[in-house]
Amino acid sequence: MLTLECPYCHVSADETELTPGYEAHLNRYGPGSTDDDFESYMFARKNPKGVHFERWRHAYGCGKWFLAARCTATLEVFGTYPAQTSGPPPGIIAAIRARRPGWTLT
Amino acid sequence: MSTRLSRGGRLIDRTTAQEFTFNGKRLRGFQGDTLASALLANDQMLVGRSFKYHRPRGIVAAGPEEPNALMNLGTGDRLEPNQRATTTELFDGLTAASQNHWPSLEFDVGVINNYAARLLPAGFYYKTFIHPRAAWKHVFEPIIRRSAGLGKAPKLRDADRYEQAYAFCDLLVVGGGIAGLQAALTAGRAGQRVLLLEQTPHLGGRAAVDGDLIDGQPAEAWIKATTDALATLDTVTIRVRTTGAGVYDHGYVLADERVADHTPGDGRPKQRLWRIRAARIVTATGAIERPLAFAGNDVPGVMLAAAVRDYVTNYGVSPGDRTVIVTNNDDAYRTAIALKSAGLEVPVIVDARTEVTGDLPAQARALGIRIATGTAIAKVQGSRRVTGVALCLQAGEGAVTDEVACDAVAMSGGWSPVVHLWSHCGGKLTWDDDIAGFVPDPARPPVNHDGSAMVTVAGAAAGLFGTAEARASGESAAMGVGTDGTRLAHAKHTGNIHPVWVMPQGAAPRLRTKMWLDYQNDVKVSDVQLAAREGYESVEHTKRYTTLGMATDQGKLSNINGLAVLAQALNADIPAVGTTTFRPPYTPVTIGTLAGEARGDIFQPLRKTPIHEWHVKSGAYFEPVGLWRRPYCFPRPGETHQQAVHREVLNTRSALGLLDASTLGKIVVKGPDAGKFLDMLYTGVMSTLPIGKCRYSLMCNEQGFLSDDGVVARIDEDTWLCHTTSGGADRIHAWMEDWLQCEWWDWQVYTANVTEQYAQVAVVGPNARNLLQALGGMDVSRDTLPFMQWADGRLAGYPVRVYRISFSGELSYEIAVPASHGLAFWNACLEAGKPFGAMPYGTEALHVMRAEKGFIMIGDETDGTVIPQDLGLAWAISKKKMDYLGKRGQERSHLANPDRWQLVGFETLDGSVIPDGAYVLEDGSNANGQRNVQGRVTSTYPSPTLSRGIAMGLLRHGPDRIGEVVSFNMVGGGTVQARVTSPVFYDKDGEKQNV
Amino acid sequence: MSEPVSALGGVVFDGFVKIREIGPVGMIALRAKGLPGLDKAIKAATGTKVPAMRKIVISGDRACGWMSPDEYLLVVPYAEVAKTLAAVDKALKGAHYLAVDVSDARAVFRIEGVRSEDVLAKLCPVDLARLEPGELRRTRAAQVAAAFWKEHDGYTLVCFRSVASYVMGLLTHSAKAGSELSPQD
Amino acid sequence: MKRYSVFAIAREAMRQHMGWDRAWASPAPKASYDVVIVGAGGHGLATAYYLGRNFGITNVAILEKGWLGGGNTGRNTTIIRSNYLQDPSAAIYEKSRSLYETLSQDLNYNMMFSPRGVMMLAQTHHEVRGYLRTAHANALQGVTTEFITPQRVKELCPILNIDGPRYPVLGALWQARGGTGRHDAVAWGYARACSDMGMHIVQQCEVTGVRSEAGQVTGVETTRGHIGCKKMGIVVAGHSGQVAEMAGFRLPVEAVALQALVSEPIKPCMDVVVMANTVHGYMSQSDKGEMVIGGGTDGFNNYTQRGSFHHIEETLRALVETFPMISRLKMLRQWGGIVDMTGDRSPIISKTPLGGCFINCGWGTGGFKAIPGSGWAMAELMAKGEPGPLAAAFGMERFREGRFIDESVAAGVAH
Ligand SMILES: Cc1cc2nc3c(=O)[nH]c(=O)nc-3n(C[C@H](O)[C@H](O)[C@H](O)COP(=O)(O)OP(=O)(O)OC[C@H]3O[C@@H](n4cnc5c(N)ncnc54)[C@H](O)[C@@H]3O)c2cc1C
Ligand SMILES: NC(=O)c1ccc[n+]([C@@H]2O[C@H](COP(=O)([O-])OP(=O)(O)OC[C@H]3O[C@@H](n4cnc5c(N)ncnc54)[C@H](O)[C@@H]3O)[C@@H](O)[C@H]2O)c1
Ligand SMILES: Cc1cc2nc3c(=O)[nH]c(=O)nc-3n(C[C@H](O)[C@H](O)[C@H](O)COP(=O)(O)O)c2cc1C
Ligand SMILES: [Zn+2]
Repeated sequence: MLTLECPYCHVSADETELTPGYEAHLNRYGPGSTDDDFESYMFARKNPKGVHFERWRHAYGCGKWFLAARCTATLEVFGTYPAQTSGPPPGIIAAIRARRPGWTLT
Repeated sequence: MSTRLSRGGRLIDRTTAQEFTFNGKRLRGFQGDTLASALLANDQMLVGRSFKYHRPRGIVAAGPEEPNALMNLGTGDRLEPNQRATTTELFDGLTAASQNHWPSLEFDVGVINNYAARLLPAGFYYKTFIHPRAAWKHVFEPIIRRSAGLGKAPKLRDADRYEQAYAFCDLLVVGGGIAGLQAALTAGRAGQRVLLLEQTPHLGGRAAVDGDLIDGQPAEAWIKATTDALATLDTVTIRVRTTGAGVYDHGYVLADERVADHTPGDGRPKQRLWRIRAARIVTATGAIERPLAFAGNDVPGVMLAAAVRDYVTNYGVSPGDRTVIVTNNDDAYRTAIALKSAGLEVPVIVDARTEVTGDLPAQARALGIRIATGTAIAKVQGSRRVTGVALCLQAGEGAVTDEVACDAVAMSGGWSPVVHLWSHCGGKLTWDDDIAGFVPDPARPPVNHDGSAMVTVAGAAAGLFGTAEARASGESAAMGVGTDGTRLAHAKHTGNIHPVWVMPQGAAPRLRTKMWLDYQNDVKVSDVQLAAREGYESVEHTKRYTTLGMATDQGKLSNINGLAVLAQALNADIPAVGTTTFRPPYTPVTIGTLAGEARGDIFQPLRKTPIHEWHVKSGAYFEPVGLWRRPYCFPRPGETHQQAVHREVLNTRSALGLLDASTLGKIVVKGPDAGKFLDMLYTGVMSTLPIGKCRYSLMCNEQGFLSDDGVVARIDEDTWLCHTTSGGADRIHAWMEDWLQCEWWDWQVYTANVTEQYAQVAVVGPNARNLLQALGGMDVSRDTLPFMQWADGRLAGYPVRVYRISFSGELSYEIAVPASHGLAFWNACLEAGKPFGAMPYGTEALHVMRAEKGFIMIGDETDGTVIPQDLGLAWAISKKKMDYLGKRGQERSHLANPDRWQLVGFETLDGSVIPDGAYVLEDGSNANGQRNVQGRVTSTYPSPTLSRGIAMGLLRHGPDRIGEVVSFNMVGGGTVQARVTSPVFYDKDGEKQNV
Repeated sequence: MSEPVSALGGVVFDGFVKIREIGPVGMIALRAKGLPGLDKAIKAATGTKVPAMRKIVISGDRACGWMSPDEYLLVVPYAEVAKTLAAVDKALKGAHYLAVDVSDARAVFRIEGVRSEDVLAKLCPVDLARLEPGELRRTRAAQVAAAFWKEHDGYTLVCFRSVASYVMGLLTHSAKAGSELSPQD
Repeated sequence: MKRYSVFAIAREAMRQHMGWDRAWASPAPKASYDVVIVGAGGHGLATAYYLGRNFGITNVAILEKGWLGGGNTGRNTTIIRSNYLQDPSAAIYEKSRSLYETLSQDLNYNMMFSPRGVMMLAQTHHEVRGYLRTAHANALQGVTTEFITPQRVKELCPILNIDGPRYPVLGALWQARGGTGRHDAVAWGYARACSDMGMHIVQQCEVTGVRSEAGQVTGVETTRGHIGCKKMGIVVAGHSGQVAEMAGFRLPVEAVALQALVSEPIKPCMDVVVMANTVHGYMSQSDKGEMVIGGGTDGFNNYTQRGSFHHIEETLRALVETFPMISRLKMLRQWGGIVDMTGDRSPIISKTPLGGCFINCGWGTGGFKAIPGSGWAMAELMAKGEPGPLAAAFGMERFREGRFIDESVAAGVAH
């Protein structure tokens, strides 16, 4: 039963106040894109056992989508940040490295 | 015999007697008794039958670890099977009945399994009942199933109510013994918000019974002082009768509070489920005594040593007059001493250890109790209750050296720390030789959301069995510091245990088949050894092969002994074999409690339109649409639903129909980039829609599949109002926000879901305009308000927005009015509509009429695999646009394939109605021998207007095959012939809606 | 034209606390972010300042609540909604914002009595003891969305109109006499 | 190896059951095998079994990181049915179901296939239409199902509350030859048969890497050293993403937790399996008497075998409404498993970008019923290098082509 802090209203929200949205930082591939690119966008999901970046919506709260860095093996949360970012911010990466020395962003 | 002593019993109030019945017998106990202590007080030794062999079963324990004393508690709508007598507080009028026997507890035919026991070793059923094949289903399984289960299945709806509550704290302490109380006190004094849970009605745990001294003062006194001190701290909350049931990720803890179990029917909730978020958790859950594995250790009258003294000290009940103690550690001597001081006989203490030192044994000797060292029980005599024990050498194979008459046996194989809650969320264990048990490994705790240790363990739960250590560890745990038992050996109270896993050590097979590990599931030492021999070597295999530890006590008594026996059989050491997984709940939780308040009217939210109550009064037959309820039709007395639907359709087409369309989704989209945004969202172009006009359009998901449709109205320069399907409003609004927040966050667009702000009434039929004119206030003439336009104004004084749109093919207006006026407006329409034949209609009439017009319905024509192109809706897809959601998905080979099934109409040759879900047959069958098909029906109705069956469906190359006759399959066999037609059956040129 | 009616016509339940459905209450959803005229608009609408994150500022029969970084809830007398909307439009003319009347899309309840917290604690995953003064908390009440804030000797709770009778059912169940959350002794 | 029978038991009883053989051997791994199967769950073991039985390939190792059958095969609610909507699904699930009918005899191990009947309740008109569609499809697929009336539903399952009020039962899709089986026994029976054919089941042996030369698999790295192979089958369910990554490709799969629970055992009161998809819950009663209950999955990636508790609550709410009598039973134990969910919720039985490497995954919440059929099809794919008719539609290229096999269109949860 997760708790995640919403980076918009700073409520530390119960999992039941949130709706999950799977992998974060996807690039949308539209008309004209190659089959490979489209497949990677639609289906070929990152599914790591370890650090994972994912989308959540504070659906029963401020209604905002945000992103979380979470370990899928321990459910530790390294941090949450607004959805309007195209990649994990340095602060988050630092927080991850602090607890997962040697971890690198792939 | 077991009986009530003339004095003693710290928990009972002898001045308030309570009447109860057991198997119909009327018995008496006292306020403060448990059902178990009251039964023992009435010499009710035999309390049940075991699962597999139907062996006689007696009470073994005094707490939640009890495997035998399970009762059908209560009757009728308050019947509760498998209720544990040892944790059931006695109340006046309680009725209990024993389980799993026929015809009676004393005489149970099931016991033949016992005589056949040799033929029924662990896993015997995997090896037999194989032939003849049919016999399993028809003969063997029915027999096995009939003998399955323990308690009675309730028949009636539960009479009680339940509820749930959330709690938050800095520190959650589970367990109200010395360690727990100390932890709470320390944290409370440090100003932390503390919640302490105790499963029993009493604080203090074992100490009070064991009569320890706690820094100088008697346990009882220390407990009183401590609870008083806690009472003065307003940041500390203590909840008794509340079991910590499960520990989950991120400090989430479930607790089960028994509010009215002991006062049934007093109107309070029977139980309350606590959902707790704790920053940190201390488990001070104590330890559970282990049985010893000797032949006949399951005969009623054989009990845990600590339980025996619990009954004597807490309830003034003696399980026997002559009690033999059998042990491998000092702690059991407390029982001998307690019995002696209660004036009862202890013929002998059978101690497997060769030398016995320590002060408890010294005290026993001083009391003149005989101690037989290096000795074991060879066999317990008696079948329905203990009559004596045969002794032998622990080192030997069981040759009897002596026999002792007795009517009870108190056994102690040592103590197993209650590590369940530590383990639920991944806490790891280490083996502690000093106490011969698993203890939490502070180095490998369950982790919290921030990676820190979520749980700390204190007291006996950490293998720290002395009160001094209990307090010390409670104190440090409160500060989040775990005490590593294994590294504190010198100071540690171990009871000088010498591990004994089978008794006697060299017991012959004959004896091992009589040594019970799991009393309830009838798992014996020989079964575990068989599993090991057969290669079920993983402890998880052994568990599943023998069912060891799978009973309602979840192996609280049996697991450690069981895996020790397994380890010996594999000659591995115990830690290497490891434990099975600890799963919640710690003790079983009533399902009603977990369902909480959500039953009956508040089982789920039921969404109601402002007109809902009118529908109810008018006898509407409802259908669920998402969480909404919508009238399916309004049957009149004597009418079938279908007749009602026909009437509603014909009346609407010929005169005037009113539909409550309030559930339609309404989303306002506004901003400089709103047009551009809607162009991406819909397949059509919205940015060019003139102000005041409406346009029907489609939405697809990124796969390209059709997900919703609706009419969009342009309100002003930068505002649009999007209608969605009834089910779709929230989904589509979330979908819009998703794209705006996560993909196009630099676009200037705001959305608002105003679905519930308005009641929406569809006024449909030739008389629609007449009605609006009768209401008065707006010019709704053909020229001022032509088809696919909207206008704001007032009708009969109500502020309205009128959309001139049609989903039925008739002249029709959809009128949005503020919800707070919805019902009044609806009534006004009915009133003013009388002269025009106004009649309400439901969703089914709506469906029929749209089908007659060949309009698609999301969820009927679409099923998540259909694209607009399949439905002849290419016209609603803009060719000009570079991109829209789903466009790329639709470029994929399978979606672009010209052979896809496409929308057409079907008319049966005989006028009948094609069955729902029928497929269009094609010759031959595929490589898997399945009949080939080339299409299917998607909507099929008897058309009242055309008085014949009409249908829409998908057919390969359908539009090119108009006129062709195809056949549909029928489940019963046979086929229906139908001609392929245009999907538009009625008013093909759309004149009626344009008048 | 008829009088506007609230979702449940003002039902009342007396348990260990009192539950009342009130309204109709005027409510406007205002979506805007960092606009120059915003403070003026809100002042004009509710006579209050712009609330801080998760706060609601109350002045008499009007209030302004922070709903999200770009959304405010304007509470005004029901009859004043149209006027208020006009005022907002005037103040924010030309800017990018959205103001809509949602009065009829909501149901409003009062939970009154010393143990009001107990009722909310049964329905909402919220640490009520840590609720800040003047906090507007958006959350879940059992299976539906809700928002509440402390006011007088109790709480005001807002939910969607269509689920008003469900929420009344929840509140009634939770406020039943005898089910207070006080610990057993 | 000694055959199991009632006579064998009688004989053994005479000597305190001292003479039974091991059900399977625990050999140390050889340096290499013709075929390495990764994952000793039901699907991996069945694949190995049919490789031997149907194609005479027996130089096979099945590598298991934990204990055999300890994955989802050992933790599922054992519903067996084949009343699926789409042709490819119906074909493989029905093949599987029919293999289950005789599996106890084939394996000489009683896995207690119990065709007690599975009913899927229709509680909305939309669901009625969905199941009628399935019934028509099944009629053409050779799958025997029938849409039954509420009265019949009540006869078959008296403890069901068919009158709502919230969701009255409008009918049900009934498969009389669907049912349950003893999940552990399926794994154990296949393991015993594989071991009997001389195959090596190596437990406590985790695959940590995949070796290849020139785009062809040559072996695997394991916690017990390198093991060479000519062909490799990845059959690891929840961990498919991991092992695929080792083999150098990415799958359209997410690993999420799915939970189940059992009540305390009570006397038999329910002879059929009931699935109520509108409210999301399903229930059956095991031969031991406990109610076996399952519901929906979590919505986030998770490898912990622990789900979020609110799903348990949601499931139990639904079932108390559907079966009011369970309210006073108690939840005895709850647990979770890691299921592999694909883009269309249907499985993948496929060649992969790596030569000689094949994958079988994506059974998600519903693959126990598929174990024999999936093993059969996977064995054919691995033996011939090309999919047979059963596997043909389940290739992993279908996603980029948009050739979904979407079952959700008919029923909600697909166990
Ligand atoms: C709670 C629950 C309920 C379910 N209910 C049903 C139901 O009612 N009906 C139904 O049909 N299906 C059901 N399912 C689904 C079903 O259990 C699975 O689809 C099926 O068991 C998958 O079998 P498998 O052999 O593919 O996977 P598993 O049984 O999980 O086997 C995979 C094995 O691979 C091993 N492994 C993983 N990684 C490695 C590695 N690197 N090296 C070596 N070994 C590895 C694992 O340890 C595991 O033993 C349910 C699942 C769950 C979790
Ligand atoms: N000499 C020995 O061998 C030995 C062995 C074990 C215990 N002890 C005695 O145990 C005491 C140690 O004190 P302690 O506090 O650590 O243990 P304790 O057994 O005295 O107290 C544990 C308390 O936790 C409660 N509890 C257990 N599980 C719970 C749950 N899931 N939810 C709620 N409550 C739960 C129990 O009802 C009990 O009241 C000392 O008195 C010591 O003498 C001695
Ligand atoms: C069909 C089925 C029936 C079960 N019945 C019981 C049971 O009667 N008692 C029990 O303790 N566990 C029972 N379990 C749960 C298992 O003990 C175990 O929790 C599950 O297999 C998951 O394994 P794990 O908990 O070791 O991870 C059952 C599991 C299944 C799949
Ligand atoms: Zn938020």
